[in-house]
Amino acid sequence: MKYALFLGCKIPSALPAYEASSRAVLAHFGVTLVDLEFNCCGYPARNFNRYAFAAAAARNLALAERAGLDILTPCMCCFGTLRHAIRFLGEDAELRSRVSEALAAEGYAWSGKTEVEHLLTVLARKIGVDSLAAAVRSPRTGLRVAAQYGCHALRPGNVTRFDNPMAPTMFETLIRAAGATPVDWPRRLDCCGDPLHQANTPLSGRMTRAKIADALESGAEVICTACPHCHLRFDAVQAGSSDASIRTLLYTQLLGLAMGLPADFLGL
Amino acid sequence: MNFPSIIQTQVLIIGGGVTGTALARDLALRGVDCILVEKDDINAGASGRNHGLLHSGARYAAGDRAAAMECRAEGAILKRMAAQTIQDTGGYFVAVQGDDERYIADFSSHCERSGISTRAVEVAAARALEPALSERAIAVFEVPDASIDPFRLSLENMAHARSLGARLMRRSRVVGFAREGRQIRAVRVRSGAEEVRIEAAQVVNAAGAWAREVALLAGAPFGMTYSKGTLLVTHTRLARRVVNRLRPPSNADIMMPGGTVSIVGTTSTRVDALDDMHPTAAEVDLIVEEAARMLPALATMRFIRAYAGVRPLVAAPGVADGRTVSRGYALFDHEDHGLDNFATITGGKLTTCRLMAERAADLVCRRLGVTRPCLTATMPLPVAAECEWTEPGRSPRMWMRSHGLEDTLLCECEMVSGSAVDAIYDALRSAGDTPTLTDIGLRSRVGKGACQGAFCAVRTVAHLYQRGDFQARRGIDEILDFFGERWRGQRAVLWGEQLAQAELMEALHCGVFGEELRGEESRAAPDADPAGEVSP
Amino acid sequence: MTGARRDSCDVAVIGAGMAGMATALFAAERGLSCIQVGNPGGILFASGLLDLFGVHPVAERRLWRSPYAAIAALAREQSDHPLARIDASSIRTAFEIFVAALGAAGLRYAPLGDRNRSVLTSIGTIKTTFGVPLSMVAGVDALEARPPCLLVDFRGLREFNARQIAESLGHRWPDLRHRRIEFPGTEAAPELYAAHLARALESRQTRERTIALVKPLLGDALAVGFPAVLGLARASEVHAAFEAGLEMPVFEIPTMPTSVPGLRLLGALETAVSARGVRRRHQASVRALAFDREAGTAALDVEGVPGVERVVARAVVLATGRFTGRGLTADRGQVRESILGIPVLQPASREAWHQRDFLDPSGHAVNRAGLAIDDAWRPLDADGKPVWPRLFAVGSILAHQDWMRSKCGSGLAISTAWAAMEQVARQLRGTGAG
Amino acid sequence: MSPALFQTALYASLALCSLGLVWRVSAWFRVRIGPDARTVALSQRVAALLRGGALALFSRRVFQLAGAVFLDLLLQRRLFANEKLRWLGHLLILTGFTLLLLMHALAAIVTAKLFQGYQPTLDPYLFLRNLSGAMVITGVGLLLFGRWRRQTGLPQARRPMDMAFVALLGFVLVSGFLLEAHKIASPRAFYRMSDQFIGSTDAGRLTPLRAVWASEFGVAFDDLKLPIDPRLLEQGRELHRSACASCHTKPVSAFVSYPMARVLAPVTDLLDTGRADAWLLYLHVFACFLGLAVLPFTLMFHLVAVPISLLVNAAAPNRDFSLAGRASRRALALDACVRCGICDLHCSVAPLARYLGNLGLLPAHKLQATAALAGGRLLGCEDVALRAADGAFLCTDCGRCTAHCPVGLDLEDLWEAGRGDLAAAGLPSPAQWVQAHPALAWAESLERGPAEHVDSGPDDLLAPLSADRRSFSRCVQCQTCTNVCPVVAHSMDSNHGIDLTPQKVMNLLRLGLRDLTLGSRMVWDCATCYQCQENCPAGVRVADIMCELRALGVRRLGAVRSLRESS
Repeated sequence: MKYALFLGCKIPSALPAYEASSRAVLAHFGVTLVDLEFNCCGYPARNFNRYAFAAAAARNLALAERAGLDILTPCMCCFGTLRHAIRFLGEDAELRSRVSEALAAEGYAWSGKTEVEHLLTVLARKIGVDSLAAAVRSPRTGLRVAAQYGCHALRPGNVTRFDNPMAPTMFETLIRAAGATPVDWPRRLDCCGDPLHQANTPLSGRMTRAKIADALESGAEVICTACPHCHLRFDAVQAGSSDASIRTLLYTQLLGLAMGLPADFLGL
Repeated sequence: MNFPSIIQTQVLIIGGGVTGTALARDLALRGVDCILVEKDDINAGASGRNHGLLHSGARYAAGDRAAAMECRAEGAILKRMAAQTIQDTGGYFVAVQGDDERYIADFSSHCERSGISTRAVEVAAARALEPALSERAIAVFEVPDASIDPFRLSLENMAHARSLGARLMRRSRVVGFAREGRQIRAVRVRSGAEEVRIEAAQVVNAAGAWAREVALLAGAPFGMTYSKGTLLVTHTRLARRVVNRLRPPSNADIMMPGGTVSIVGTTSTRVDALDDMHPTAAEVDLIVEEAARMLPALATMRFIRAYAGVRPLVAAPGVADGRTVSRGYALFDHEDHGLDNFATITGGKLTTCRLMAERAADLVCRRLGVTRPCLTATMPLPVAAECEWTEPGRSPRMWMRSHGLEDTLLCECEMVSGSAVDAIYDALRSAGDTPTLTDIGLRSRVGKGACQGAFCAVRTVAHLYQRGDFQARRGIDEILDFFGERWRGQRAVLWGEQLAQAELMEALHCGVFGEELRGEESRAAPDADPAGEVSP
Repeated sequence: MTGARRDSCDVAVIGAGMAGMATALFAAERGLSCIQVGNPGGILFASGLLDLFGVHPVAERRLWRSPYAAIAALAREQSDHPLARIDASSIRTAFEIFVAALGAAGLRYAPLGDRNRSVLTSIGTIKTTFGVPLSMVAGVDALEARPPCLLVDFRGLREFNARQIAESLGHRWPDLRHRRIEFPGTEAAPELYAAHLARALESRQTRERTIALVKPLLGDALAVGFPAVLGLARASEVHAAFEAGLEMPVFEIPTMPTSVPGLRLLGALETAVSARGVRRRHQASVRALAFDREAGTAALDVEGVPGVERVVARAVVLATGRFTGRGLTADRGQVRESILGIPVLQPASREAWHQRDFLDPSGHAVNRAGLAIDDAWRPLDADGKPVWPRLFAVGSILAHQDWMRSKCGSGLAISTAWAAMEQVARQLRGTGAG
Repeated sequence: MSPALFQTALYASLALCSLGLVWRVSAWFRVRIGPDARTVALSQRVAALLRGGALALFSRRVFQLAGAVFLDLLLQRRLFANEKLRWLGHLLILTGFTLLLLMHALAAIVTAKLFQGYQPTLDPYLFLRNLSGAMVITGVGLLLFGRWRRQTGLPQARRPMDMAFVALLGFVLVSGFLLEAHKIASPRAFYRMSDQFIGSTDAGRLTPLRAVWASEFGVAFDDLKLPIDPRLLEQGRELHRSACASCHTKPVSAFVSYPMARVLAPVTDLLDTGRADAWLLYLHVFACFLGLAVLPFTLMFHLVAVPISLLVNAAAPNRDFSLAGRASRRALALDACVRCGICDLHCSVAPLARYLGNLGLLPAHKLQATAALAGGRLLGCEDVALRAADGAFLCTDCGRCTAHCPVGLDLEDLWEAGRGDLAAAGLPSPAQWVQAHPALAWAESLERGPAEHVDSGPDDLLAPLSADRRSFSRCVQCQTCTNVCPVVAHSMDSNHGIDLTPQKVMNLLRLGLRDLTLGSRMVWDCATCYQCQENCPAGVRVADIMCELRALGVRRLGAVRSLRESS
């Protein structure tokens, strides 16, 4: 298995542990990751200009296509954005032609071949839960873990094709593979608040805190994430608060620990 | 309502349509005491069932020059005197391939002769401004058409009249006249279970399509034909301007932008009976197919409602089709019927309602010896706060301006707030009335949006219970009455998305809440036969 | 790299309303692999109450205490009604399995029994129904015994007014009282939404504050009714906490859609089918359906974004519903079946679709339009033959029923899904699988 | 050249340069970037520097500092990691220029003291001078070539002064070489020297020497008879050895100016007549003085700023700065940026700059805008300011600019500070400036505003769903979208009430009242969690429409917004 690794903007600068742990875990399963210099997935431009957003996303897809690779991203926001762009380009001929023009001006082209995968979809579907479980050396038995499904990967399901958007099971299955116990928490599919962090900080904070409180009330010891935005938001809100707090752990860290990978490989 | 059994007044007006209410105001402004009796509610007849078009007159320029000039003059007066009820949208006359070339060629000169300004517009330019126009359009003229809100006009006319001392009796039907010689001594009016006698010096019959029936009761028969006209309301607004078909008056040749929706029509069918006026599927199909030639989007548009009104046409012998009968009005003094204090004003058009009222008032005043002149052409109609809510697109703004903890939306489709309902309810209430949900619907956009009442009726009723206005089991009855009224307009447009909407309404109100079974619940009492059918 | 996406299964279920979910659930229970296509649809508009059969004949508005006796009467008098084709034991089994699956997904119902029950609604009517969520059972009991009872509502919840219910029932239940309270922490919100309150009550703190507000208002009440907002994913827990906190029976009253019980039902059903491995395709529709008669398979082109997914199935169940579910579409001329254009039994013209009176006791003719089927639940073509040997139809798309007036929506969905799935399994066994 | 004039010019330019340096360096303590920087007094910033410097010098960090001097400053490893060609060019310029400065310009002070018998016309000095000059010219050429080669289609940030200074530098070098070449070829210089050292200007007596200097030293005598008699040459060499050789080696080693002298030979006489040696010298020297005088105000100030910036970084690893330190560091960064544009190359939103047609997104341009804002020049130009603000708020803080910056600037810190300043100047992010007014006020100002806005494209490309009635004609008013909306849910428990709900937004669109939605809280607070869209039973793409409305809002409300109003 070989993918172009799309780290997005957040991971290298703010959460290098996610990159490290993803590389460590994927390497174990023989996944080769190729580094291309991608640009921003396009998400911020959605609020400015649909065309700019689609073109920025398409440029990434074109870069991957030129390298003959599908994209793997550990970021749910980038994942959803790229998938959205594929949708918009697919349904709007005028948009597509304008984007093609822009790409052509830089010598790029995207024919629609690039597939976009999230780290979790690769782990669960391409590598397979059984292979993951087989690699586990020190299962995290008894660890009660709340799975944080990120909105942008989960919904809309017809665009992201991540899991059943109403009743997903993938993340819990992956947590079980690491030997831990997934916790059922009512707000597991809620927004973490990160998209509103800049636009409306108090509202964003209320959303994050509601999730943390819910995870705690549901008996979780850890919120497990697979998106830098969700992860950093939980950490940031808890950093400045005296409320009860909960540990956050990236899924790759959870799995890596269970696989017996050294902590410093996992950015821990 | 609790009226004394005998009421006295100078003038009794029968009929609360655009003419009757304008007449009440006209008389009140001349210092004449009057009572208006209305068997149903304001504008319940044709006054509330038309396009809401303030004619420039161009429609009649070719066939009826007098009517055209009258429209032009009256339109200009209303634009000044009742500006709040009018949106000066402007209008297009549009011909499409296959339309009569001669008519197109002569159109502007006909208009010119009636003093109506027209301007030829390049078809491409017109389509740039109104993208909904058909690409098969071949000629476009601009005319000074406008849209007018007949409900607001009548409600404000009546509100002003009342502020000057006029009285309104809604849901009061004239059931008989007491004649004495050449005089009508009293008019018997049934209001609910009660009957009252109204003694008036003069009686004016402004009952619109019902004018003939009323006159018959008074023993003053005259000939009249009825022309049923059906119109459709779209889910979204289609164009900025009025769009008329550039051809001799025919079916479905006017599309009116009515605030947030568009109104398309009309048909013209000779009918004999007046009540139970339902738009039929055939009429609706005719409008959709014909109007789509001018505005193709109509073929796939979601319609939320159809309604049918009856044009009262004073009969010319031997004419069958209502459309060729004059749209002019008729004022009868009934003196040849042996009556000196009875008059009938009927026919006419929305655009000329003020003029009709003026003429009737002139007659009445002459008979009463009142010499004060008519003021309605020179005195602007005052705005009445409780009458503002009929205008589509107004309530969202009003709510966004006012909204706070105490003002929630009751109707989501048209965004009507609790404060609007309160204003309407309290205004009716302060006049001694018992307002119903249907009354509120007539005076606002409640129930007029996509859901046709399925959601807003429930919220409005809950709101009125909370205010203490509704008691006991009245709420459910009101909801069902309201649905019944709304259903009349929905039934003929139920296909596509609006059929899904109607199905949802029935699923909720019948499927989930079982409202059609009200009163039956006791029959399923727990002590009924457990083995089988619930015994009555 | 993206190719044309493909997938295959034993049974493809088209539709995700009550009938579609029941079909997918029963298919999975039988061990058949299943792909299900469709929007949340009708379940959102559900009340959480499971009707079986309540009114027959519709025109007489006759209510029945025993749904099974009513169905027996139906079978005698109107044998083409879909429910008349199913025996009582199948219906019982279907309901038991369905309700058990909901319970396992966290939505618990009272034991079903044999009788219809009467439930108070938010609009002040009394609804006859069959399956009642545990959170509403105390209301059934209270309505029977009519003890002093308090109804609570929340300022801002526009569709639910306790005063209205108390006024509407005052003539029969004089000790029904009402109080309005401010939902904790909603001081700035002019309008409230049931689902938001339900989720807020899942936090212990909000729950306790609410209980503390209600407790002083109880007076002589022996039961308390609330709008159906007592928790969403944690409904049982929230309800139990209210009963413990208020020390008396607490019941929910179903509200206007989209209601919390509807969202609960949707959540529970999605969880149930997801847990059973049903592959769901949300916000998707079937653009084309073709049959390979030689291979004995059907090919569904599922409209996704972008492009189309080809699903190959050995059997297909149409559970696409009526107009709201878009299984049927109507233009000005006629009613059509949306995917294949299967002939729809319907009135001759649009003028005859609806009565002039909305509440006409006989109901509207268009609501009895639908697909004709054979004994094996297979829709029939113009020649009266099955469209395809393994194409089945269930739920409200079937002709000869008016679920809204008969109060048999869930009953129709669950029972026909069960009955059809028996036929599906039989047919698939016949071809060497299942 | 008169020494007095030379001295005066030198001291004047030195004085100007020193004043300039003082002014520029003081800016590092004066200029305030970022709202937090406003809270720090000048004295605190100076104190922070002294404290930091002392801490670094008198601790183990001194080794890191030394390492930084060697690796970052001398070897320029950050640049090496980014662009080899540019590194090479830069190293050539740095080395060549340093050599020229020390060994040529300051020859009297440096070279003559270090090397006995130093004469500029002797090898290796002659060769080395040419080599140094050639290095500088090659280096500049490489930099210009590199800049040309990586044309991205986007203009690179630069100031007019930058190019002017490069031109001046070129002029100094070219004039220097020309002067040297002319001196080599000049018969006039030959006669002046022979007069001085041989005591004769008699052509006949000097004939043998002339023959040698013509054939071996490139002097272009116009009256020399050719071919030259070898005996004459022999004679001349004798004379040369006695009179000239101690100061002159053969100019062939001047591998730049000697060929130039050969080329100039035909016009040498003319140049001599025109006293070219004098005015070339003037030009060369005064160009140098001019360069010196304006140096603090040109790109060359980076010669001062970059080393200090690198040392400051080394002194405080892990970017561990006090607020006062950060404040000074931001100001320093404005000077240390050499506008190399490497950040632009790696910027992850650079493609957006192209697609949006807004260069304000690019880091190097952003830095200029930041400097302009700090200098109070940005707000004067509303257009530029608005674009700068748009750009600033599209930055994703990916940190690639910082990671690649060859001079190690902490650009992310600058961007954050810059956004703070923009917000304080009335240019906050769209989400914030839109929400400064209620939706109704925006709608009303749209009505009052110009009917047709200057648009970059039609609405239907920007917002195709919200412009199409079919997008919401299926809505059945069930409120599911609102019921599942977390933003509405979380807006009921405080003073952050929401103005509209998703359903109301959809209804306003259906009613044709789109302008009423563009400035609404609901639209701008939408978290795009897609619950509404996922749950909609009618398939209405609620969240997609929300995104469209924001894009439309940025454009349409932006057109009726004025800076004055929003600040």
